[in-house]
Amino acid sequence: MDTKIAVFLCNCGGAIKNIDFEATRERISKIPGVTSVDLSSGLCFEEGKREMVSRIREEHPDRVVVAGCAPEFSECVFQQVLETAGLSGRSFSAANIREQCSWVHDGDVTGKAVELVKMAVSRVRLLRTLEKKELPVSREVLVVGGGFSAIGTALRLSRIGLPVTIAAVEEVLGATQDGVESFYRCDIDTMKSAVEGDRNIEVLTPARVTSAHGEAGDFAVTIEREGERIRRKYGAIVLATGFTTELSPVSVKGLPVVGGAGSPANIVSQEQLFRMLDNGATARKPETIAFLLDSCDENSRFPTLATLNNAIAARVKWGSEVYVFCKDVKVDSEGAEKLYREARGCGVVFVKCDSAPRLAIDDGRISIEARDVFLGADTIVDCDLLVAEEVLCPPEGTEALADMFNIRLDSRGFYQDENVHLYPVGFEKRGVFCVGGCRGDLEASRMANDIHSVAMMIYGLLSSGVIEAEIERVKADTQKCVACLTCIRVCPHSAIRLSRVDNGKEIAVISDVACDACGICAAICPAKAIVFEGYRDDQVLAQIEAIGES
Amino acid sequence: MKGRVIAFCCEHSAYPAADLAGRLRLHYSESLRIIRVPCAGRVDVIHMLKAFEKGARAVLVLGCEDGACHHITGNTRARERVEQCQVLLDEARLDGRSVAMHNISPNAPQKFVRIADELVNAKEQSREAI
Amino acid sequence: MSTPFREILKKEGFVVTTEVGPEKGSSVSKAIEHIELLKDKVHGLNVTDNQSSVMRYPSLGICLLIKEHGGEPVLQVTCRDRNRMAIQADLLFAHSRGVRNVLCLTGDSVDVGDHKEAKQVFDLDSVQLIHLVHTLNSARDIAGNELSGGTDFCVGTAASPSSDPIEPQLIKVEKKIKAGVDFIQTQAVYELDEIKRFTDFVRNMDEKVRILAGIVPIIGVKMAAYMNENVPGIVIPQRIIDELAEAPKGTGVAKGIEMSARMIRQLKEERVCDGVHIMFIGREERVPEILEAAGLV
Amino acid sequence: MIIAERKPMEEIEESVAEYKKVLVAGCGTCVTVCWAGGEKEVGILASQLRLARGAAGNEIVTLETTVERQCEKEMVTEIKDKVAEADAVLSLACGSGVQTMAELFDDKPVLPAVNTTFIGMPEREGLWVEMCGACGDCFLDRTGGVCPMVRCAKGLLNGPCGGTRKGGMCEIDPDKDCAWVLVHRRLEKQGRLDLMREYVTPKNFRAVRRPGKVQAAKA
Amino acid sequence: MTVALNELDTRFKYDVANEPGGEHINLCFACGLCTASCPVSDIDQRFNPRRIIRMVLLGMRKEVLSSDMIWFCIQCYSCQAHCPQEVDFSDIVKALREMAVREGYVAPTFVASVREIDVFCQRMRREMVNAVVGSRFEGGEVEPSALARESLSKL
Repeated sequence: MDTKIAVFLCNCGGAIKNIDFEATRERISKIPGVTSVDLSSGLCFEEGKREMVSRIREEHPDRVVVAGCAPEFSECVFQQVLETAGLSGRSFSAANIREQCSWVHDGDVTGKAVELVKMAVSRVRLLRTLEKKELPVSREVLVVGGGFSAIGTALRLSRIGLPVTIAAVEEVLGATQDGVESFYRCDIDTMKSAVEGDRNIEVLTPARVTSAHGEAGDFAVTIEREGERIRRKYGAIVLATGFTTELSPVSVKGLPVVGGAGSPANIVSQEQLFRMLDNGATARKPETIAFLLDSCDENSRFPTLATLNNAIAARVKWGSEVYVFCKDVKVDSEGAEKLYREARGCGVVFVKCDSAPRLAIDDGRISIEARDVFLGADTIVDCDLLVAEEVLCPPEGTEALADMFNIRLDSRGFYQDENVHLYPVGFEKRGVFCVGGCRGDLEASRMANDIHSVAMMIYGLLSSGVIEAEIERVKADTQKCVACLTCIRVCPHSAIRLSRVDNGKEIAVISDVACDACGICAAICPAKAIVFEGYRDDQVLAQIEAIGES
Repeated sequence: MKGRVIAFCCEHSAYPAADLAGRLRLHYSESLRIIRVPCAGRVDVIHMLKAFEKGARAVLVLGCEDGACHHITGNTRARERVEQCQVLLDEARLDGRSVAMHNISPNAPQKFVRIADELVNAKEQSREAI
Repeated sequence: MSTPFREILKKEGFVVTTEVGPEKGSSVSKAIEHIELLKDKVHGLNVTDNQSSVMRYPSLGICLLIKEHGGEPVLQVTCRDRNRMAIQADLLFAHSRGVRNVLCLTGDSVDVGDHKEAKQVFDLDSVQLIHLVHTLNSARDIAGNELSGGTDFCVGTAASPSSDPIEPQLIKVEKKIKAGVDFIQTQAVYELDEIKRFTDFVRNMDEKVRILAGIVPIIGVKMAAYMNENVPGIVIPQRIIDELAEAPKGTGVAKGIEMSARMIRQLKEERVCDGVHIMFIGREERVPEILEAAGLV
Repeated sequence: MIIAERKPMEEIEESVAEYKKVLVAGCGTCVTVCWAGGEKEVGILASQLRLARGAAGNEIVTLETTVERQCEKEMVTEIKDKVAEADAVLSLACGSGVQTMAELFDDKPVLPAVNTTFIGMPEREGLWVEMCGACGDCFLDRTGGVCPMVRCAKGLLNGPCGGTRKGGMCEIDPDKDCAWVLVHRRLEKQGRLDLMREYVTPKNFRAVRRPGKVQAAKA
Repeated sequence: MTVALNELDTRFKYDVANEPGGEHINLCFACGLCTASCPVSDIDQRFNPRRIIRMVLLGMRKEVLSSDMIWFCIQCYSCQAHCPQEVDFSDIVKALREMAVREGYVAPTFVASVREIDVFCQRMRREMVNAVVGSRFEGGEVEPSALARESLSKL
């Protein structure tokens, strides 16, 4: 039985002026398979849609083409119309005769419009409908990490009703922030006790994720804790492994490595200085303190905050003279501008230098030489205490987790590639998210934002307990697939795996959930085994064939 | 379809850019035919070759900007395929320059029009030269 | 008539050899010049075998010329161009004409030479080649057949003491020594320590094996950079490059000769190794200057 | 797996220059996996031929097919009707497949469209490296599972040549590992370095005397 | 020349901050709008408000208070109007001048002289503008030095 195709032509309320719709209708109606051509001047209006439904019910077409505006606006509208009229939304194709024809050309473009409709007709003729299914998912979420962002995420997810497991490599939660909460500007104790009282949250420490596979809604994860192997199913994974800092290896004359073995005790990290200031455990208050900032790492949002806080505290508590050597003071973090003003107000001197300061150590005394660009002269200062520049680094194990979950790292080795389409907390692998310090230079307020957006995205994914998916939209032909692994290697969403099918043959199986329908696999398959419904080779080629037929 | 220029447009970038060109009433050659694809990475070498077999004057593959591909590697794969296709055309003693890959963002209608016009004009000139 | 090389190796003295490179063509006049110039100044003359995979006049041919002119030839044999049958036949012929010294080498890949499309043979490798020479010495071929007359070759081989990593190289040297070699010529070396370490390694295995350090004079900063970059197994230290850089323009060759001679003196005086093998490719006529400067004549 | 590469277009075109109707036949096994002769490549070659010949005003008709294994007579027989229809067959299979076709259809020219290069494995997507030289005398047990016959540029059996580059790379290609450095690393890791110290006698080239033949034990 | 910060008077900035008008000196973040908007800087680049503040913040007490520069300010308050941090440079200059007198860097009578010059300059300006204002619709050529000689004779 031949496919019956109904074509609806719409002039968009008269916005399409340079197409002769009568002539178009006449030429379209001659295309084999086209059983009806209707003219409308407002198909997307309520009346137009009603009319369309009734025409489809009268004519019983198998497929529908709408020629009018860009599918960006109309596609979902008309797919709904089709479904109301009892057809599948997949029986539809649009001919964009407005944005890509009428509006970009002068004069009569009826000929081109007819061609565009023909292209749409030839594609729609070959469309197959797909079955939609609701796949059950696990509502449990695994949060990897044991710091502020991990605990915060777990609490937030638990509050919206999702059961959470926290797996952290540390002995106890919050170990990194313990005792230095105000340095990290978080109230870890309160959060920890909230976790303890939350029956929705299970804490596994010290625990390491050792393997993971599967896809959104259905990840199989193995966690190792003290020799014990725990295997669980999770619906979503949140990576919240934080960052570590390294003292930057500034070249210092007569000093092996700053922060390394043998480096003087009067070179300290931000956290060390914070502790000194906090517990007052210093025999003699340093008269002069120098801070180094952003001379080798531009990503210094967090170190800038630490510097400002510590500099103010040192001025206020110890009355030390404080110099901060930096290229720029980066104040785009929450509250940083205010802190910077406060620091200046209390007498901290910021020395803006255009090249990295030169350091020398003589008899335990540290001198810093730098060019002050505003003074236009070199300055030299001897200090009792030097706070070394800190560079943020991804913690150990970051790469292993990235491999496990098939996600990419950015150029500095943190989670989250610099791709705008991934949103700040998502990945190319659906169902895996990251929050907080593990995606780079973040401070507390931004971590809080992350936590909220991740919770929202996971809620959207898992809360209903099912994920709706079209079945086999992209599929490898059992007979043709030679299991060459090419598609598995190229899939950016790691949606393909090798699997034994009914006849015992191992072939590429594409997950309906993880697949994001890009078609890279279909284009590269050397056996032409992968079929991508809607963009099958024959569907693409049919459109090419239809071009210029008239 | 003698003389048509076929543009495979990624629905995340070039296709909306083309729509925006329409909304801004920017004009380009009438010979351009747009085929919507979910990602430039879907475009296969055979699609380009068949277009030439059908008489296309030129083929464009338009994908997302570098580093901003909706499918991470789709645009770079598309570029590799276009380069492969250029070699195949040259081998067949046709002009490999008739197929080109460009990166474009969805909010760059002017760039879309410029790319389309440049290719159409270049091909027109080379036809005259022959 | 010069003393057989094997006898020289057995004595206590400092052994000196150098090279004669066959020309690319049927003319042998230049080779004869070099033979005449060098034959009485050194203990042995190595003749390269299609060196750097560039097809030339055969090594065996020049070896016979050296014999004719009263010199002591060392026949270089590589595994690249001949299978086991051809190599054995050549060796029998060489022996019948009085050639008594064989240097067993792997040979460069054809990829670096002037016949890049040729089939490279490598039917044997250098360790197997050493075994083969000993088999012939015992009047059998390597298929086990008895020969109507055996050979009596003195066997040498080469090694690269500056290779990185060195362990696989040393394992191969070990295999070569086990197979039986009388002497080892090294790739060009510039650090005494390196030669020392290598000599110790070899002497630990077999103290009878004599070690001839490879000497290649460096005549310019550019040459040094090129060799460091492109010649595997050679490391020219920065101090040599610095010294060359300070030499006035046009005195590069003289400087190279001076530095090589200094090195040879040190090697000899400090008894680091048993001798040297001087490779001054393309400047054979200036080898006597090195010998003179090193006090070897 | 057998690795092949497509021949240059010029060579292919010349071989089919006198034919009007050509069957382009792919093979669904090794050459599909190494992107040289599967259904996708068949389509590309056929299209390219049509374009080239069309531009030259000498139209060619192409038939396209892909056989599961061109080296199996039974499987090749299935396409006999298509072969009959064509003036010549352009086979994208390895040399073995081409010869099987040629033997079965001995009245038709069967022309190779790929160069069969080696037996190898994919190092990563789209890159294959040689692993085995089919010498008929495997001694991988003594080399830590690294074959110096093909992975060493000179096929040396007793250790590296003197040309190993810094860091253990091959003398003739700084991008390739020196096979003997790999052997050393592997054996060292397994504590079996003594194996490398053992003398390996000259290769027995009689193990595969051309043409090679393997007779399975009678079942 | 390298400025050794330890040898400077780090109290200086607090002393200035304690003077009336100098209270906000520490807030300067060296954006340079003061210098960019200063009419004196325009004709003599050695006069650089940002640099003067910088010197105070680093503790260069002697250099600042003995400097000729603090006397070049004409108190036009342009810097003060532009400053995004309300550092109030014109008022700081007043404070610095007070300190210079108090600490003996200048004679108290010198301040009166500068004040006299300021007043005289304003009168001079008035005379000169007066001389040309009649021709303001024609907009003819003006030769300021000749005009000054003329105005001076009137004063």
